[in-house]
Amino acid sequence: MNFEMSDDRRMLAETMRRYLSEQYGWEHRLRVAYTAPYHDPQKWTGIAGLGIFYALVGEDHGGMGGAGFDIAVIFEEIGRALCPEPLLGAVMAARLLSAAGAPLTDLLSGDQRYAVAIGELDAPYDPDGITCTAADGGDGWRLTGRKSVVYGGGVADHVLVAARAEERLALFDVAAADADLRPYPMIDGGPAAELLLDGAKATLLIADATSALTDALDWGALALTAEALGAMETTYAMLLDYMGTRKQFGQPIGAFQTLQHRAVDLTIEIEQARSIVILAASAMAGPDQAKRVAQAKHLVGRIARTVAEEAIQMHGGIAMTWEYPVSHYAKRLVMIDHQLGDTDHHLERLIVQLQTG
Amino acid sequence: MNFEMSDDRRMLAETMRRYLSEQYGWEHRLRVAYTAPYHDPQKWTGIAGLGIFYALVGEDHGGMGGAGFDIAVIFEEIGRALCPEPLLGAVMAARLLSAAGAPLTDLLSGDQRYAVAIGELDAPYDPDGITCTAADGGDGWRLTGRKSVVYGGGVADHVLVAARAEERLALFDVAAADADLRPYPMIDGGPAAELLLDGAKATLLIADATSALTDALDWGALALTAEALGAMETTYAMLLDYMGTRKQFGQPIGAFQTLQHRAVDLTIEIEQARSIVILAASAMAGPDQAKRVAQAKHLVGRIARTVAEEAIQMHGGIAMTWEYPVSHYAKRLVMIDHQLGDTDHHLERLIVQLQTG
Amino acid sequence: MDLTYSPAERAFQTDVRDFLAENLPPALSQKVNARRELTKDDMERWHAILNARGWLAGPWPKAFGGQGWGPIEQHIFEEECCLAGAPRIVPFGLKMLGPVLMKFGTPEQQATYLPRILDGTDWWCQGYSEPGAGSDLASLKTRAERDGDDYVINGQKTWTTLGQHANRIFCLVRTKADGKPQEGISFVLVDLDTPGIEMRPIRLIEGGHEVNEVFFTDVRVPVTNRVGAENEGWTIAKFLLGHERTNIAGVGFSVQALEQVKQLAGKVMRGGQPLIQNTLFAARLARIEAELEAMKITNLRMLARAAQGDRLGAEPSMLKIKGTEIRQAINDLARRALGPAAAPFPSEDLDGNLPIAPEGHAYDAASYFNNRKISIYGGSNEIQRNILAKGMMQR
Amino acid sequence: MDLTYSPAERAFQTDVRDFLAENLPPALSQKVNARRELTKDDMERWHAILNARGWLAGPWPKAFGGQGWGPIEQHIFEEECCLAGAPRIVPFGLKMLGPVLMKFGTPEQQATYLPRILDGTDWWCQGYSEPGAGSDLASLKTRAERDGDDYVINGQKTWTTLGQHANRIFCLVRTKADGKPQEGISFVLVDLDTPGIEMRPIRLIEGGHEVNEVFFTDVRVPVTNRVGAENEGWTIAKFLLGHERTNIAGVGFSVQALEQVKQLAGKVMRGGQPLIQNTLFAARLARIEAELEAMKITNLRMLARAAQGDRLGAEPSMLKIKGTEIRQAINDLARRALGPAAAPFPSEDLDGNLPIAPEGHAYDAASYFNNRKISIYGGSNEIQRNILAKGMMQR
Repeated sequence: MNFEMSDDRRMLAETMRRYLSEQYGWEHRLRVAYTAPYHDPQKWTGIAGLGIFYALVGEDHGGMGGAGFDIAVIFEEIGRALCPEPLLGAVMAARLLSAAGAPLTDLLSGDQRYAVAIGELDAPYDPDGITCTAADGGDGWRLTGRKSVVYGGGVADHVLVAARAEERLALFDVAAADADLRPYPMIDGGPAAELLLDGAKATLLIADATSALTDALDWGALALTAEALGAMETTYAMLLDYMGTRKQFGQPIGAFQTLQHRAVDLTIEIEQARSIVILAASAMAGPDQAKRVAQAKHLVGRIARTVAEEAIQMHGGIAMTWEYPVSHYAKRLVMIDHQLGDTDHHLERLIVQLQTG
Repeated sequence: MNFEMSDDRRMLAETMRRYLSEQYGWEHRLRVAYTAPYHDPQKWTGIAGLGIFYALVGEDHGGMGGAGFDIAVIFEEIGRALCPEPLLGAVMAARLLSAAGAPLTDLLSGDQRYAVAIGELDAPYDPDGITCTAADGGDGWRLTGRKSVVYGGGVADHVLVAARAEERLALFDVAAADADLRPYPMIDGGPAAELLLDGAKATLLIADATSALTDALDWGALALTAEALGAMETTYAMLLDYMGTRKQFGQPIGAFQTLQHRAVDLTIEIEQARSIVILAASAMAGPDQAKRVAQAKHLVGRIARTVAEEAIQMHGGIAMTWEYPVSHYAKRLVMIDHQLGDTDHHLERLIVQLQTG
Repeated sequence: MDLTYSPAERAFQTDVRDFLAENLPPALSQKVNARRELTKDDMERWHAILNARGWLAGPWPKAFGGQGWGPIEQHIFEEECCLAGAPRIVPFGLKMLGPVLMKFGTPEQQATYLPRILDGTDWWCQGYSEPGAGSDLASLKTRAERDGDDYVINGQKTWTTLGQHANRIFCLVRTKADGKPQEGISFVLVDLDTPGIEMRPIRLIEGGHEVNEVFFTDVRVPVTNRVGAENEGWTIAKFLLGHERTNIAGVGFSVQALEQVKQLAGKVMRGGQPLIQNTLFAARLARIEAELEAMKITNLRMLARAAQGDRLGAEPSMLKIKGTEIRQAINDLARRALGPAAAPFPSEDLDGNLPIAPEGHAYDAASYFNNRKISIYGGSNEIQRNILAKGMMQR
Repeated sequence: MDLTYSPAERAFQTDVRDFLAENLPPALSQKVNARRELTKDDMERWHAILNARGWLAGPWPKAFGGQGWGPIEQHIFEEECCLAGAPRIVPFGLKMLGPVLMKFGTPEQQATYLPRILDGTDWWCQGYSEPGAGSDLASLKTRAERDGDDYVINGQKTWTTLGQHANRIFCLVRTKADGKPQEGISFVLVDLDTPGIEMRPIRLIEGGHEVNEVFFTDVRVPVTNRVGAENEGWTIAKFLLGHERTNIAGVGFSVQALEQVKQLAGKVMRGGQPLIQNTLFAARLARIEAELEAMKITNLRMLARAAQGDRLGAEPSMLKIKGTEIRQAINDLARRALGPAAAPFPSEDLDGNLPIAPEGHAYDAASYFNNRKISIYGGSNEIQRNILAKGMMQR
């Protein structure tokens, strides 16, 4: 039993953290997260240059990582710095391209950015409800339909799209040049896009993709829980700082017992979040992957929202302002629950497991 | 708009309160609630002698009350004193006998005690699931089956029993002398019984009783929410007292801000409970009865448990003892949710209304 | 026990409803219901419509151009306005300064300022909070030093809501440095055109501009602009804190918002069926609806007491706490119901040309974030709990 | 990062499991799992079985008859015992006085008392709390005055768990009246047969007899019965409070209890199907299960640090708070699952002759009420929050 990160992963985290703190300062982050293209292509290249993406897959696919904890340490740093770079697409695409047996060279080098488009307006979290269709009219596959809120969509070179080909759910590669992508920023910063498909050219990657998609969604969800964890820890550190310095009624607000107890409850919840992320990361690629990811995304969704709301409330007005970083951390912590299945969605997965297992 | 009780009801409450405080002191209550027959027949007669039961039904049935607020004021006093007398059966039986057009004279005078037996082990809250059967073999109706946790069952003269007669749910009167009743006390005090029916003689009261049973369950639930309200207010008053007197670390525990805020939250919740009981009482016999009762029982179920748990926790060890009344109030407040549908059961009724209405 | 309005109150309710149906411009109510920011023009337009009917200042005495509404009429009016999606009346002149002038102002001040509030000539804003003195008003530092017939004001105010639209500001300033913190405070009226005033926007969490900082550097204000006696501004501050509390529970907002969530949950699809059919979501809705129904009655109970002339003590603090918790919980549901469609940074362009959220819901997430404020401003819910605790432990 | 036990630890786990499968009497585990009160005989029987295997005092050094288990072995042992439904080891002699004597006792005291704890000759109970000094130990009032070679003890202790079975009690007493409250306290061992001692039962909320009050009137105890120096008992008290914390999260209890609730929810019928099929109930279960899974890891993380020799500061307070909240939430689920069948006052007669709850669940409601204690005793969760806050604000 050992809860310390291996030296490799500690170095990975350290590399990421140093780069983000040196190259992705708060003012920079705030500017690029809300200004088109809503991230910083140069910094993306910088991160790629550090070799970070090679940690996303295992040696058999040309990488040097690919375990749950590799994803977790990277995304914890992303969360800590509130970095808007669209790495989520890379994580999910790496799993999908691996499953397809497709080359990963351009993804791992960072030369090509990938987004993954699964959810639709009427089926945001559930591959079963996909209505986007694929047809092969003789001149190759063509996709029709709409994919909504594709994270990193507007800045991707490739979008991996889930669509129905006859009875089966298949996975396609759509080159950004062939797609009608409408980019916009997210309310918590960072790039997203609508993908409008009207007979768009596509390359078939996996003909029967249901299990690969489910797997990619799990890995994406794991990444998001780790990101939330990092963001919670930064938020909490800022809250503690503020409680120690901000005075009201002649004493630091941290002297008020009720705020003390509420802060204690937050720290306990954050420890619980850390634990469930560890558990999920350790379960990836094993038989409990689905259950542990669902537990993590469910629990972290609830805790992240609590931390966000309490951090704002306990700060008071200052945390309502754009200028003060806590407001942006709080937005990310709340909105992360809207990505790849919210706390109730994953609770339902757990309920089904309870009822059928 | 007027939120004051009418003079009649204020007198009713006052009469009840005075009688209980004079005749049903705490030591007495504690003794009779846990010693067979788990209530005090003399005091039952005493309460009847005050004419209280006449407030349970309207003039058209020989009473002089019968509105939601009549039930509410009586049961609030029962809750305040934690009185174990089995009045719940009288409330529900009064509705059922009225619906059947049967005489209420003995009920209103208190000469006969009634219990109502609807729930079964495998269908505790839901008349739909009743499996107890009724058959007319020529010598009158005979009932077979088991009714579980019949409140006041062991001390009743009559048990009104819901049973299936062919396809329909019917209501029968079973004389206690003809029934196999196995009495026991409840964990929070007061009488209950198992009713074992093995061809027991019965008189048909209502052949198609579904709506009458649903109505009686609503009235019973209203009574329980009012009882909980009274018990919460007493509990809260004892907590405030204790917070003002009990010292720890050199000051009254009520000086600790965290306990103050938690007590404030309780008082707000209790006000909310009072409001929803008022709303439900006002809606009885109207088109919103089912919805308002479900809202009240749902919300009060949740609040009562919170008040009970917080009252114990904030008192500390003393409230864990049999000797200190808060422990008994807490038990009642928690266990009241096990009668006539718990907080989730009534939430489900509300969900169905939302989804179909 | 009677939970219904009197015939006269019901008739008034019908009047208000009819008036709103005829006179509330759909362009405004759509904007309000879609939780979008209103322009200055929008707000002034609605004020003018109400003023034409004499309802802009319903609770003001008739002598000052109001209707002399009691708490129940005021409640009915506000609730109907909420349900119809009318813009909120901007409160600083009408609900705050107006009553202050009527109680503490000189006849000249009343004659000068009250009509200008009604006809829209003056847009007032509030100079109370300061950096470093949020809920702890008595510690304010902005000072006004007497110099002949003027005060010279130096300092900084913050959280000045809609100050960007205002031409005047009423301020609490320190006119005496020694003594108890509450003792040396005065209440003064300041023209925002006076040299030395700078107003800077504060951008809020969701990106909107609703509040401001105001900087005072050697700002000269005639002593005649003081309301009430010198150094006795704390009395006015306390009067104001106790005054505007009839709509403190915000029940109307919650009712309207819950109705919108219900409709939204009937449109949004999840797992092949409308979200309302999802048990977990429906449970969240049903739970909040029960709390809101209780809150309505809690609110009416306190209102009935106020209407009878009872002086409410700490009770409005309950309404504030529970009322804001319920409103925020409903905002949370709306955001939640949208799923990923809540994620885009709201923009009219996106909403109009490429709608993602169902119509009227593009700003729901922004509104959820913006409404975190309601449990902070006007005395945070923690301060309200302190107030209640004080009352409770003294019993 | 490795969440699994080492091969040696796994082998030990297997040993414990095998031992329990062979040696834990089913009559005992059924009683434990049905949450019924154990008799003195039950507890002594289990102690003797463990002692025969040398596992009664696993964490004790081998020199004193233990196994010298580290935190992980101790955790494995306790968890397996919980899962198997073994009775808890009565902690007062084995986990409290034993370690105190090893650290602070004289060789004579060690030689006299330690073997008697192991072989069951002595049943110790604890004289710490007093009426009026629950979580505030330093304010204790029971005084011991020196008279020749004796102390003469007068005062009252309370919450003395299982005192009715004990023949000895260890007490904190005041041996000096002046100075700081912590300074004048001593730790003494008292034979309960000494004249002047009266033990009275305290009946608990659910009706059980588990704790007692102990009255001391001129009780003479030889000075040699003191452990440690005079007036330095506070050091021992603090040592003890910091010592017995490996199972503070009670994860094993929770895992076992949750498993029972799952099985119960598969048996109990509601609306024509097993309760587990009810979405609202299943949601409650799934939520707690996720929290418990996280708690297991939180617990192991702290355990791993302890095993590495890290001195844990305030962290065990987290385990106490969250661990008890989860246990109580599971108890709540069990009670809830039973519906009306939770209502009867539990009795063996009813349970045996006329079962109402499913087998083994007649005491679930009583257990829910009894377990409200776990967030109160051993330093209430409020005290734990104070401890954590102190550590937190000092960072």
